[in-house]
Amino acid sequence: MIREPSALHAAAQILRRDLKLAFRRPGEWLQPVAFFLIVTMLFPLALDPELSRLRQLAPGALWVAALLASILAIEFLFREDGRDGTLEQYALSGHSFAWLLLAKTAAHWLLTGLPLAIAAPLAALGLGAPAAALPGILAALLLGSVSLSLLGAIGAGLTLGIRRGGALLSLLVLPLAIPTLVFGARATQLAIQGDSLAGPLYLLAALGVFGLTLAPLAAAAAVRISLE
Amino acid sequence: MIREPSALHAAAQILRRDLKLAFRRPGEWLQPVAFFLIVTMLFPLALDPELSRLRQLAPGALWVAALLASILAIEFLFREDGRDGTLEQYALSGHSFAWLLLAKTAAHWLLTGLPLAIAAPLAALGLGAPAAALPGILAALLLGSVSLSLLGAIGAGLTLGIRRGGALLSLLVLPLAIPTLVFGARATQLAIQGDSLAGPLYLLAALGVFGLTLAPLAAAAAVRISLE
Amino acid sequence: MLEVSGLHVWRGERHVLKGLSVQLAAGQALQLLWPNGAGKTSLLRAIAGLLPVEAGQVRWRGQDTEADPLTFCRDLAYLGHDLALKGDLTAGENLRYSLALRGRVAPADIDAALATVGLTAVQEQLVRRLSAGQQRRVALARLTLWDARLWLLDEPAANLDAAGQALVVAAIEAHAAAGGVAVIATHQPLALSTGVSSLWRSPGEPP
Amino acid sequence: MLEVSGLHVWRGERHVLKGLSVQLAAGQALQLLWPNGAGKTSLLRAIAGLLPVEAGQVRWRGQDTEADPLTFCRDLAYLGHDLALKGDLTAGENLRYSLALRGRVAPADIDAALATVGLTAVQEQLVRRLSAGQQRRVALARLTLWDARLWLLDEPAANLDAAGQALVVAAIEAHAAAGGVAVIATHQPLALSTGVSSLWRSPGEPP
Amino acid sequence: MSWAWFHRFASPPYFYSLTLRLAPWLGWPAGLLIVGGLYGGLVLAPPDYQQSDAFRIVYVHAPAAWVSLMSYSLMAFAAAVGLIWRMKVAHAVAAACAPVGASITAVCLVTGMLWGQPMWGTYWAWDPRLVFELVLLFFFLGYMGLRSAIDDVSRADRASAVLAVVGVVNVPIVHFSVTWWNSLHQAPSVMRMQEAAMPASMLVPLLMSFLGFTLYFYAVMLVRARAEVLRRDRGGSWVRDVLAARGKAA
Amino acid sequence: MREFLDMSGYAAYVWPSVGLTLAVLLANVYWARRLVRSAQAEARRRLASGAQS
Ligand code: HEM
Ligand SMILES: Nc1ncnc2c1ncn2[C@@H]1O[C@H](COP(=O)(O)OP(=O)(O)OP(=O)(O)O)[C@@H](O)[C@H]1O
Ligand SMILES: Nc1ncnc2c1ncn2[C@@H]1O[C@H](COP(=O)(O)OP(=O)(O)OP(=O)(O)O)[C@@H](O)[C@H]1O
Ligand SMILES: [Mg+2]
Ligand SMILES: [Mg+2]
Repeated sequence: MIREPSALHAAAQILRRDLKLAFRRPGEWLQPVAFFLIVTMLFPLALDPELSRLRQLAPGALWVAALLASILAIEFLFREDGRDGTLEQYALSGHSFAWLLLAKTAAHWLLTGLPLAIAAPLAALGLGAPAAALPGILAALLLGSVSLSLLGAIGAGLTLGIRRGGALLSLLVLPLAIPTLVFGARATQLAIQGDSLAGPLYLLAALGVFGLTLAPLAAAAAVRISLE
Repeated sequence: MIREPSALHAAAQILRRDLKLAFRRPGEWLQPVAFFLIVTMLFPLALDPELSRLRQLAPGALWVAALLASILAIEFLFREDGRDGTLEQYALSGHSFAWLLLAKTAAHWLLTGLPLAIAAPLAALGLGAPAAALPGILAALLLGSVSLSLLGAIGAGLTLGIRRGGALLSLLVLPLAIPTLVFGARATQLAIQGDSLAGPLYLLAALGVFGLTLAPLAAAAAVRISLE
Repeated sequence: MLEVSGLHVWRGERHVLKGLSVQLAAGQALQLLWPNGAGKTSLLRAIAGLLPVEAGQVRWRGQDTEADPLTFCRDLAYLGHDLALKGDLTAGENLRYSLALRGRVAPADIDAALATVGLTAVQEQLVRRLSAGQQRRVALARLTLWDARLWLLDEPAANLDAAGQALVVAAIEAHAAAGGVAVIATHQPLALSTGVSSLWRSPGEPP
Repeated sequence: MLEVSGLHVWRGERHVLKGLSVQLAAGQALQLLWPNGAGKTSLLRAIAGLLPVEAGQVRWRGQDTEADPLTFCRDLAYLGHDLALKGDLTAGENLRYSLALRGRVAPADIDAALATVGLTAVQEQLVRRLSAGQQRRVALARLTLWDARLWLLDEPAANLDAAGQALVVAAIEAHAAAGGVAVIATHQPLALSTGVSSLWRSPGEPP
Repeated sequence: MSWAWFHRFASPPYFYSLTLRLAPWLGWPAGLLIVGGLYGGLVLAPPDYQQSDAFRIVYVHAPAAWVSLMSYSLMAFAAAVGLIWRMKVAHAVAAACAPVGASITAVCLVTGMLWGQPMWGTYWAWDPRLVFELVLLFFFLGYMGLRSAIDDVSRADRASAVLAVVGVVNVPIVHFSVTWWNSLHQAPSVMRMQEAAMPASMLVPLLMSFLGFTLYFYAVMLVRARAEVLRRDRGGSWVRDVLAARGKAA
Repeated sequence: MREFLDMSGYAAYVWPSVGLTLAVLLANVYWARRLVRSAQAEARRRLASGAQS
């Protein structure tokens, strides 16, 4: 064995491994997207489906559904690796733990956040958004889903090893996610009205950058504690 | 040891055990309710908060939130017992497996469906429903949550032993739950408008009875398969 | 009492048990010492009815077990790799609730059983806070209280120290003396008296 | 090379390790034969840095391990009750990805290691479809490829048949011969040559 | 500069006896100030020219709002200290802040709602300040929920500390929400130092209330922290001493 | 006095606010003292059991 513990190489391998695992069960990474689409579909069902009203509703429905789908998915970010001892091995691998967890979070975003963002314009169309709004909606969800994944990583770390952590996880992450939700919905609304959405997009990007610097450290601290 | 394998006694013990487990961690059974309240809070946040519009939205938001909260919770119905071998022991206990699973489902409803139904009027108030509508909303959620728990039990059985079953579970259960959602939202709407809601309530009750006869058998078959 | 005849079991693509037959009379214990992956766990689960059987029969007291699984289950105690203990209940509570499925037990009996396996000191601890071997001992206590005629034990001595293994041996001896039957998967032969136990070293050569 | 001095560890309300000290030089293996619940797992995890230490020190090559955990970890291989194997990857893939964290390994080495532990036949199976002992063997193969100087092994022989236990013994002997250090929790003393190994029968009486 | 004071403060016996001595010195003045402030605000102060007597809610609402933000900040700070220096006493302080802070946050919300109905015509509006104050309550609840979900005290301490530190971003959001978004809610009026926005007969009781609530919070928090320190110590000899001392006194 | 209690029509808002606030303040004091007592009792129990073993 050749000793060459490069942090980049390690992260790349974690990414590849997680992607391979996800694709081995093809249905799996499609599930958050499907959940998202079904939930957005529930709204017109539960309400009187009138197009003009639907359109007003669209930003809220879209973002609530995206938030819920991503929280539902984030629960599995560390769970399995925690249970089977993989995280233990990561902690003992001689690399920065936060860095390895960031790689895991990136893989998770590629598998849930990205498909979600790609599916969102479709759902928006179904809720009566005009075609011109779709690029804006896509952009908002791309940026927003990054910070949702990162915030989610903190919550997933904290609730790792807690029985029925899922519900507690949502309790912890939802308050953190409210700014993302508010700005995201605002951006979507502006996009549907045909106005410029640069303002909320900048804010979403800022939240993402903030999360990128803070979340891995917090998640690493949290996971370490629950490994005891 | 006195041999006296009474089915009723066995079911009562399962119920007691599950309730004791839940109360040992006081926060735990409150979590679905908290989730429900937070999700209903998200809607006004993501939308322009105007009271008249909120009120139109209330039935949809309430039922979508209730549905999601109960699906989130149902995931844990069999999971742990499956993992630690308890379900195996139930299957080998010499009692009807479906009957024992029904007892587990009943405990689960007491711990999630009931608190949800009790919290719903509160959330409805926040969404601008008039006070006169609250008894009707409570009744609709009481009936609806029973069939949601039962349907959920089938889904939980099917997805037991599947990695990341949570998202798949929602895919399976959501379509099954659509009738409940539609009638429930309709009942809530009628209650808010001050009309008689007997019609949808009967339908909800019928769904519950249907579920009560069918779901335990289906769940038992599903769980047995995943025990192999 | 237990007759397995011509059993074929598949695990996925693998034909694991190929026409296995064995008979056990009351008071007998059979130790499966097959190598890793030979199918011990599969055999135990197939006898219990947890794995589907492709061909062959399992008979208990002369009855095909598939014909009336509920009655068969009342005579059966299966202890697998998973212990079916709740981490959030104490050892005593765990025993109480799981024994309740099979009848009534006096609390004094539970305490006595826990004392026998040496857990009196940690009786009030949540099971999740017990070490691997201590958890095994709780499962062992449950087994002795179960009052089942047929024991199917998958590596019952795993994680146990020398004293714990002696407890397992004593429990099986007592069970056999009371006319019970036991099938035990293990890698380290248990020191059972030769009248009681037979060893089966590989699925190819019957005991 | 490894010096543990005055170690105090608490598990919840329990003062499990009370001022434990032990020293191991290069080429030595220490077998912990403590009874159930005496704190073997706790000790191994505390040395690895996975459990917080209330008082005392762990030194490796003269350095306090808490001062520079990353460097210490590069020398460390920990094999716990949980094997850190992915059920949805094959044995080969599992080894490939987990070894990648520590450097590069040639695929041929992986195949050779799997052959040594007798898994060539099931190399292409998903790990989830392997029996308990086969999974242990995968973890054993990984251990030998890890190239770590300090091995911490928690019941490495569990679930393994006689041949498998011989593999564990051989691996530890080779590791010690190459100047490695090993601390092993076990209930069945492993047949290591006496020059290499010392037995520690209870936390009260040092080895 | 010496760190001796820091180490002394971090020692559980010292902290225990400190809280024992300090709590009454904070608690009794707090009680007097609160009673005095309320008397001044409810009885002596003239009615507001716009809001008439409804404005008197400010004497409970504004101090409660201030304490809610302060208690969270203190909790996060103590949690950070506990994480960084592995200081049990700091964790005990953080744990003691949460229930008191949460209840006071709830008071702020409820009094705000009771004030909102006469002033804005609605108990609740989805206004940034109100929403983020509610989020603050959720952070407190999440913090306590996380604590109660982990049964090992030391693990619960550290895990919940991470959450407390992460959640502290919410505090400035609540405080500045009125300035950042155009809000229904009143802009800062008391804390503005340039001009006295209200007559002294209104202002003095309000300031008494602020001070009283603050002292009250510290008093109750320190009493709780005393219990938390005791729970965290594993039968050190000082525990025997303080318990014996108490037994004699009782 | 009646005028004072009436709060020029806002009694339904002012008095519940004040009452609730005071109730919460007092309840906090009560809970805190109870916590201390239970912690002391637990510490005693622990010391006693530690002395035995
Ligand atoms: C549920 C409703 C309400 C909530 C959650 C709420 C929240 C808050 C918060 C968090 C503060 C402290 C801000 C800081 O120190 O940075 C505050 C202060 C204050 N609030 Fe409210 N409030 C509510 C309703 C109201 C209403 C209806 C009024 C009056 C019309 C009001 C008047 C005030 C005043 C005068 C202050 C003191 C401002 C200052 O000096 O900084 N609030 N409130
Ligand atoms: N999470 C925990 N919380 C509290 N106490 C624990 C916890 N885990 C273990 N203990 C206690 O600590 C002691 C040592 O446990 P440990 O797992 O280290 O023992 P062990 O020597 O590995 O035993 P075994 O041979 O059974 O695996 C036991 O008495 C156990 O009850
Ligand atoms: N779920 C499964 N799907 C496919 N094959 C499986 C499955 N489980 C086990 N097998 C295969 O069946 C064979 C027998 O497995 P079994 O678990 O019965 O062995 P065992 O004798 O209990 O081994 P061990 O001593 O390692 O526990 C093994 O070769 C294994 O690879
Ligand atoms: Mg096996
Ligand atoms: Mg152990």
